[in-house]
Amino acid sequence: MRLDVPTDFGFTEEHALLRGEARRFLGERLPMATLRRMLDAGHRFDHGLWKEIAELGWLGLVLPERFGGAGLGWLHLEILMEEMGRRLVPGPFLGSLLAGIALEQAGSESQQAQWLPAIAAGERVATLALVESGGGFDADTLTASADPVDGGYVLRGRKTHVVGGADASLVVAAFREPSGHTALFAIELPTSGVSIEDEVSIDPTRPTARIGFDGVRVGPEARLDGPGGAALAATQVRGCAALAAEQVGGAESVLLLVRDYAIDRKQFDRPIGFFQAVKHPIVDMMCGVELARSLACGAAAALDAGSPAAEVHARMAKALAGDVYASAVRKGVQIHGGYGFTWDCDVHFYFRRALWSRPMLGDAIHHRRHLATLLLDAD
Amino acid sequence: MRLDVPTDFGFTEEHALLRGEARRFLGERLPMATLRRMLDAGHRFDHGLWKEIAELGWLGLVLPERFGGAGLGWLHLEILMEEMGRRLVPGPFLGSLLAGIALEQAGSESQQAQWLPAIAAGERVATLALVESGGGFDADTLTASADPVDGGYVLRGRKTHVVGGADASLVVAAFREPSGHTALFAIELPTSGVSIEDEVSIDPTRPTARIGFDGVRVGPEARLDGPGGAALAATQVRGCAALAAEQVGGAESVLLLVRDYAIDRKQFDRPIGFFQAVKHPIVDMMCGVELARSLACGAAAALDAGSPAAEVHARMAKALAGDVYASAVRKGVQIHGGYGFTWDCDVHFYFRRALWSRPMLGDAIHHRRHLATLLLDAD
Amino acid sequence: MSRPEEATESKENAEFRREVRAWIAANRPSDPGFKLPQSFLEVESDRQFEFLRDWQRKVYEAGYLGLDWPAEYGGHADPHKRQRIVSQELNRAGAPFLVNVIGLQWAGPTILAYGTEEQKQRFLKPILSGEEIWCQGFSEPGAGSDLASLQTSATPSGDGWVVAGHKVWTTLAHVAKWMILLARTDPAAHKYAGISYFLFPMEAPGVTVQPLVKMTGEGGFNQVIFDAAPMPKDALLGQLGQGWQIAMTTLTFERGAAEGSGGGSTAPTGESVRAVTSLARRMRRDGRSAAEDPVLRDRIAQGWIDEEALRLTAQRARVPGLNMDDRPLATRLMNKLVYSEFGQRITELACEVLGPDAGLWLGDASAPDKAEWPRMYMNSFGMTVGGGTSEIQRNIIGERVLGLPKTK
Amino acid sequence: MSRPEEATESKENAEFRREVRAWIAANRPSDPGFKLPQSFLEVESDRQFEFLRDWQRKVYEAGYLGLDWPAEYGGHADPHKRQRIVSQELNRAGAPFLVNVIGLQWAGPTILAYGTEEQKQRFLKPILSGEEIWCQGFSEPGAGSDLASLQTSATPSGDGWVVAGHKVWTTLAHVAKWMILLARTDPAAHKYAGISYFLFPMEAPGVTVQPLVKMTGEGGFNQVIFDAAPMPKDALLGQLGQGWQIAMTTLTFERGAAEGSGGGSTAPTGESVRAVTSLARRMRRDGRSAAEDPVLRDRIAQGWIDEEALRLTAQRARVPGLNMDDRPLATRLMNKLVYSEFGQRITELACEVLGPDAGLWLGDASAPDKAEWPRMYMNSFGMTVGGGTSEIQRNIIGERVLGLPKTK
Repeated sequence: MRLDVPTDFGFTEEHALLRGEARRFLGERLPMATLRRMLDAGHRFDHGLWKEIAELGWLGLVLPERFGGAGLGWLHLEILMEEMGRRLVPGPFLGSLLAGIALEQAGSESQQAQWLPAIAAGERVATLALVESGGGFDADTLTASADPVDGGYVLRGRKTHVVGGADASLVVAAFREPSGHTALFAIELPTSGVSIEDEVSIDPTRPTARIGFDGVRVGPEARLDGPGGAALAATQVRGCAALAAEQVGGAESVLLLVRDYAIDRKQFDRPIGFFQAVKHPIVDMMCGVELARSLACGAAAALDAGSPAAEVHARMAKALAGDVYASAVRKGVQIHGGYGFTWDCDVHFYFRRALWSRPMLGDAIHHRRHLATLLLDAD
Repeated sequence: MRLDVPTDFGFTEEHALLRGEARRFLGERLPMATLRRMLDAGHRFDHGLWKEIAELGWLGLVLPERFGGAGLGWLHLEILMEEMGRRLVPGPFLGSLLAGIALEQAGSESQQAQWLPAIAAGERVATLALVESGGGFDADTLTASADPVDGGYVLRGRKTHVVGGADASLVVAAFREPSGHTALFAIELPTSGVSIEDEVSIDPTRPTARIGFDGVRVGPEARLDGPGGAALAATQVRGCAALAAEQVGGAESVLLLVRDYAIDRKQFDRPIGFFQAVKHPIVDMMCGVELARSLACGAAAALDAGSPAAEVHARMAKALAGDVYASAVRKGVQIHGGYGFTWDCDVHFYFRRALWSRPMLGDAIHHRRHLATLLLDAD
Repeated sequence: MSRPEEATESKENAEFRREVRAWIAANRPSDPGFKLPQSFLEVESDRQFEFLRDWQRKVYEAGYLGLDWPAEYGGHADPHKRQRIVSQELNRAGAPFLVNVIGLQWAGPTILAYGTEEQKQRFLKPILSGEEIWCQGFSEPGAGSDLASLQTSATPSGDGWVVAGHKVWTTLAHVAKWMILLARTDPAAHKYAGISYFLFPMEAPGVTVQPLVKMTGEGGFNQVIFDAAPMPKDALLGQLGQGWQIAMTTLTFERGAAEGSGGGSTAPTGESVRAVTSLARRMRRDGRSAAEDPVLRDRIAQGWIDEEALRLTAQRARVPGLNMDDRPLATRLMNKLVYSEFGQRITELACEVLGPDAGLWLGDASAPDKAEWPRMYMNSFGMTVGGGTSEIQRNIIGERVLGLPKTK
Repeated sequence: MSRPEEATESKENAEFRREVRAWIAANRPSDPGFKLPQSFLEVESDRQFEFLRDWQRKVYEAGYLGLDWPAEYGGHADPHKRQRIVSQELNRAGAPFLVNVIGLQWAGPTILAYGTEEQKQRFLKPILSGEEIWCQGFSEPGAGSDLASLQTSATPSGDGWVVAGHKVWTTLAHVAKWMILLARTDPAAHKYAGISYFLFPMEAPGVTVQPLVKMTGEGGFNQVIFDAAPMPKDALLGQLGQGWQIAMTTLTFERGAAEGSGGGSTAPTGESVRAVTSLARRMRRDGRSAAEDPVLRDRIAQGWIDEEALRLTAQRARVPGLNMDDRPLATRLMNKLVYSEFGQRITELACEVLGPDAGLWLGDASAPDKAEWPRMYMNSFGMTVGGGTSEIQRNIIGERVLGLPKTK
């Protein structure tokens, strides 16, 4: 396997523009006070924000232009996810993103034409139901089933941790067919036999749901055309790259919060950042953030270059970014001391996001296991 | 499994006396300058020191009194090994200790009577050949073989990392019999067909050798009477407890060296121990030493109490003490800075011992694997 | 994996342990049907509080609290081992905790050490029975790690004192009748010398208790604002200006060097790893039991090692001959640091064992173990921050135990 | 696992890379039959030194050194990328290192930045060719991390200077013709302001070079004692009293922020993990290949992640738009810290992969990879200590990159 990433990561002026735009918009639209107000109000889904994000073209950022997307690349997405991660943008964005990718990977031209434009426009909230309770992230651990009946299918199984599941009007999910192969289905909601139950997510900015398929009958057009296993794997690679970028952004925010606190807060007549027990962990945090960012950019650039190394870089990025974020929030609370332990201190929102996103799409142990296979069992 | 350790660890005034005696003797006999002179002279084995140690009764400390031993317990040995580890006592002590334990575990009354008194008296240097190149520490990975021929046996195989192998006149080693079971043999040296080759040990205070058995014919009396697999396992449990104590002692010495340096050495017009980047790692080192010491004492006390939990505590002690020692020498060199990187600084002798002893009798990964089996697969 | 001490303890103690165990089994309260706090840091509601106080009273009345306190103050003057047996059995049974923790572990032992006969007579028994709850007024917004920079003042006024200032992280203040209070009595004196130690009546006028919300979203601790709040002359504990010295003693109790805590042990008992083991057997990961994942196994085994090492270190601390001559306090002073960081590691590990289900929070019907693990992980920072952060602990150990130069 | 850059680099660069690779394959020296040093920190014997110097000369004469240095000083004024290609290919081929490292990476770039025209004409070309070896006289017995407290003095004398003092850890001093020397020229001035930077001739009288033995038992670095050693007036680099500022520039080169290093890259190339992987396949543990042990696999995979993250970070440092606006230097300044600590972790991991064979030392006939792994692990401390310890690196990054308050 070649670990080739273009020398300049394919970075252009266009990428810089997107970063500037995202940072400006989110900085104005979602300062922490606004986010706190939204959460205090208990709103799971902010229609206004969703509409604005759609208008910015973010919901279709990497979707083809012919289906209403912006047709931009993965490094664009990396940058956007970093910025969104920094601001803990609330809502079902991640679900919509993954569903769009899965549809593009597995859907026929007509299936894509049917769904993608509405997703890109934000008219339809879509999501990808990936996790099964007690299951794994690899297709071979799937237990949900799709059985052919009368020219259509009967779907059975339970999915959990479905981002924005309760707000979605389209869910893409994987099922095992009698042949043993995996197939992806796109199911409009509500549909008879599909039960949706809100979960209490540790991360209030990322509401999730359990979805039950209790003998759901769907027509043949619901089954996405392409090979489901490969499409699911490709979606996960892209999802890992995107989620890793979001984790990097979150860790970056924690780093800045901690840095500022270490400069402002005085104890023993000095800013606490004077003390190496505070200073050095912050430096290690910064190094971790920068290293994980490099892998996230590498994964994105490899995807843009169509390199088969993208899988390696995406797994590396997700593994490292997850651990870096977890470590950043741990230090983040600790260095803030008693204040860090309160709801008033912003760190705990990142803490929750870090805890939520670490296992999603596979944790570091999972990805290192796969990486070890590629490294040690190949050649 | 009961993790029972007597409340007071069985500690008595006698233990305190042994510690005092060992500390005094080694402090006078083996200050670092003396050790350096011995190593500079290139002597692998110091007969004078060996004789003195024998006279102190240390070579038969845990051997039965009826065979010339002191008949003391495992907590005594814990204390002695700590003190010896602190001073990096050079020579084949560990080999002699393990051989004596193995003989006591597996030998018949007459076999013990034949060998143990000479071992306890220091008249015969004995050793245990445990490691096979590329093998493991469990009996089921043994490849050396013992085949019955003409009422005796033919031994074949290669053992490495045999402590004091080149100075030994008796080697105890494990072989697999045609039945698949493990048997221990005691072989006098030199013996035809046994080749002994000095190794270059990373730890000059602990010379080792490779021993080859190339069709060695031995009589039936060389085969130890008891079940070899069980005796080997019991020997390893006791060896782990003892080696862990030695590691604790070594780590303690490094801690004291580093502590003193942090107080003496000035930079930026202050003792470097003022800086938390120096102070806090030393504190963590101390905590590690104390925790590992507790497990080593626990293992010894459990052995003294005849508790089946001794295996758990011995594995825990060896795993933690090995990692603590490795971490102590790593920090030890680093905190000593440029000086720590020189031969002049004493830390590197401990570094070598730590590197040597970490894998011996199983490293932390090995023992944690066994512990996980006891913890997760039982009940 | 089973109970440690029993096999080797004296017949008498073993008998006592059996008695205690039987009593707990017969008397422990049944599930109240509402969420209970995980520790004394998060008692939010009256019903939680009353439930817990009832339980403490019941334990006390059965004769199982204050075993090592003098009989004249409501204790039993028994050998300390017996109190440890009770604590162990309470922990192992998963019985509710004893809510008056600050009274039992810090205020009580401090009053025993420094109080006048009147103070001991007045305060100790209601601590044991739970009748009078205590809180601790040490930290302030500007005085956390640098506790000695505290600004709350106690000014002589008439026959007593008047208190003005602002304390934070005052656990249980909303239900407490008394506070151990550090206040500056001599603004002109050296930072440390100007501080005195008081037993402050929370019912005094001019006291406002405001709840703070923790990172978990739960309540349980507070800030307390003193606006010319009066206290009587005999509120002073020890000598005027001796406050810092007494506080260091209290913090030593808190930091794990305490014997004579009246009840409520914080020593590890092996229960954490046991619980994570049970969790791993129930969770699945990549299509098999999480308990079969070799990397998780390795880390759970490390947790087992760590927890047992802590347990044996606490045990060894009581055998002088097995402690280092030149640092006899090491095994005691390190307990708070090592145990709180272990607690953080093991609850974070539990979250990793949970996999995606670590993302389910309190109140989710399907959350394994009712989402107690991520909650415990968050609450673990109360331990690595409260009572002196881990960073301050490392300073203290480095300076007091190892003789390294002072950082401040 | 294969070569990174090639697939996407320009046709011209790819062609150049092929050319370099072919040249190395055809010209690299064969095994000299004696032990070679692992790095420039441990050149002990004359034959080692001559062997390595011959190799550098050969590389230079082939036109593969100084590609990014100006042509008038012996360089080629090529785009820097080409020098990186050469460095990468040399590393990957496992070719001997370029022995004049201090000249190529520190003295040379510093002279390029601060030297007079005469100094550039005089010194740069012999650095590239290896004709004149350089060493570095910064640290002293009492001035390590606190470099600015150095006491070696340079006193005006006649038309030049006289040097008195004591330098330590002077790698290559025993073969060096020149030293970059920090000496105090104004004892009355502020600690930092009193230091000047010199290009000192090692052949001067009054200079004693004494070898120091490293923890591995090998030589390669030295202490240098100056007893009224004279140097000419034009030995001064930059301005009088500007020494500290120039030294910080040199240390920035050393700390990995350097471009324009003339040759000899220290950036990670993926070779370490590749070598550990190969080792794991050869070693056995508990009856199976070490490469099958799930815990070792997990840790080797982590090493792969770390090394690739470092490689991509070095690559990203050259794309301004992908660096943080508010800390553009972060990705450069962190390299020395992260890379040296990674090197320590990965060589320690290799020792764990070795199992008991980690106990075999240089010269043992059966030691896997001739005991290079434990040797590399020991030598890794030269990197975490030399050129500013990791602790000092963290101060520098915290203060210069993140704006945290100064510790000193």
